[in-house]
Amino acid sequence: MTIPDLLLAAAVFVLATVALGMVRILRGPAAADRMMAAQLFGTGGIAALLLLGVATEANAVLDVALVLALLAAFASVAFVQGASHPDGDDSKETHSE
Amino acid sequence: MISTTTLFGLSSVILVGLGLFGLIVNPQPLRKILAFNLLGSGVFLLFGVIARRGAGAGLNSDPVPQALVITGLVVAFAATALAVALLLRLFQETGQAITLDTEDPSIHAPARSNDP
Amino acid sequence: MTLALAVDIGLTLLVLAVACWTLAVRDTFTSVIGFVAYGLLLALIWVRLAAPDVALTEAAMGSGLTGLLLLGAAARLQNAKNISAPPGLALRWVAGVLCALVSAGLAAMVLLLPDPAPTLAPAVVAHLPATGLGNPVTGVLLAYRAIDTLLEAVVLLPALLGVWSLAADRDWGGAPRLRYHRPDGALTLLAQVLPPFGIIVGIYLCWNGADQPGGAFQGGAVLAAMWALILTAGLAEAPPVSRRWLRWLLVAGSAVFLVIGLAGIGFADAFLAYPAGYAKPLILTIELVLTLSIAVALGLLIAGPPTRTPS
Amino acid sequence: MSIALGLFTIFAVVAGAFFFLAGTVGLLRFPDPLTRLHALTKADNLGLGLVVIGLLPQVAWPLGAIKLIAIWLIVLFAATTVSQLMARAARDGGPPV
Repeated sequence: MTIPDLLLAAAVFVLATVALGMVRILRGPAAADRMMAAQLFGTGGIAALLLLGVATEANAVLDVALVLALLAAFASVAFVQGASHPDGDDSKETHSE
Repeated sequence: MISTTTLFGLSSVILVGLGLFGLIVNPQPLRKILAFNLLGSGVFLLFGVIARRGAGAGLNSDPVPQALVITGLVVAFAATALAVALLLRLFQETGQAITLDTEDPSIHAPARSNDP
Repeated sequence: MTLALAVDIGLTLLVLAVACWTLAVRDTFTSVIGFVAYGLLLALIWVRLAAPDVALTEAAMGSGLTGLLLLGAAARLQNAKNISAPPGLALRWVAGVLCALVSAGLAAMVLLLPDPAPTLAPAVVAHLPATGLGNPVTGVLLAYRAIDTLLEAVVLLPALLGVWSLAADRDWGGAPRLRYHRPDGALTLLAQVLPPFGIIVGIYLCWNGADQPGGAFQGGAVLAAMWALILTAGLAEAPPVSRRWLRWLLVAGSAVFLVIGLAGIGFADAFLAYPAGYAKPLILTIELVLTLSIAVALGLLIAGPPTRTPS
Repeated sequence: MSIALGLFTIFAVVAGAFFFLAGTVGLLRFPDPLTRLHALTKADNLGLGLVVIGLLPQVAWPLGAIKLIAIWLIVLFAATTVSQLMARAARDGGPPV
């Protein structure tokens, strides 16, 4: 088995694993559990992307992973904030006057 | 043996169907916007498949459909932003996330407006 | 080869499962998470389709910025009452059958695509040296189909005007607000550490776009996300929409593009044509200004209509 | 030399994939949010970290390596921030989303 093959296999494995973790988003029960599964999916997706890209010698994949990492960081924090303070809401403020 | 392009081509048309179904059936406006984006991504993917099939002259993929998809993604984002802003404004006015075809009399009542 | 096919089949199954789940799940917030995960998978598929430029755009715009926009909307709509009921079972069936028919029609088209596939790749490759660019997709975007790209940059402005026009009369001239209620230490830290990385990546993508995958739209989207992060954390305030410099910044990209395009009528015999030998510097100038304008426009699209803080 | 680097890649990537599996299993099987968070951080930090380290010899030097490490650092930093928020949400026992 050559190294690219092994990297591809590892990409499939990681993807399948984190996909399994998506069950936790469905089941919950708490908001924190859903967030954790989403976070794991993001990290696993980035790992799979890197493995896939290096295996097929698609060099631009590093840039894609970099952008994903930046935006996933923001998205997961925005998500946690939005979920843990449901009142992260400006429109209510203007309403209550 | 099925080829990569056929595989992704078929999944793109399934995505179009799924997005269309969600757009029609789901009553919540935000979910409709989401479904619309799903539909759009299916169309973009189909473009990607066509680009991949047009590989040649040393390129792995035809750049013209790729450029069209990049254009499309930006326009889709702009449209989504406008739709979300409309929806939030509607909520601000009525306190309800309504659908367009609702025959509820309360939403036609003069809403508490922010305008002076 | 079969292993690569296994990757593709796995990706296909996963993306379809996540799409179904995004549509079917009850809670809107969870559905938006599904959408962000879906975007990540799509970026993987674009890499598999040998389209890294599109993968970058998908990661930055399709999944990233759209995800942020929808997350914000879902958080604000959490206590919205939904007064309309889902359609009845019969209507669902009709819709399902119709959508299946649409899919089947398209699937037939996919299976009957002409072979060998028509392609413009040789034409692009043949003319790419004239532009001095190394990335064929940037070549198409800024040279061969520049009119598309010009209109695409312009279309962000009416969208932004549309969003702004949704402000109540008394809010006009105020600044958009993206801040969450309670400022949070962790969020503040993230907004202090992440943007320097992000700004470097954004500039790198724009600069790199001439020869490698990347470009104005990808770079601009990353910069916009970083700006939105700073605004969300409350480390800076968005400028009031009536500021003159802000409006100049918004139109600068399209204006420079248009001026260079019009100059092309005189110097190169066609609208949006570049004089021989000057193509690359002109394209880089356009890309640079365009990146800034796009970043500002996308950031303001996320921030939403202007408001005035009740004082 | 290249054989040694290849073996190093294989070892690190397999170990990374294992940590993703461990993280997912923990996320699915552990009884309460805080232990699940513990499992998640293993996948985030060690799983992606080992994959990144394993891929280092396979990418262009130095730009590719810098990008890889930057990706890991960004994900690590985001994971740290998000874990903090999630642990707080789990402790406060916030309402299920």
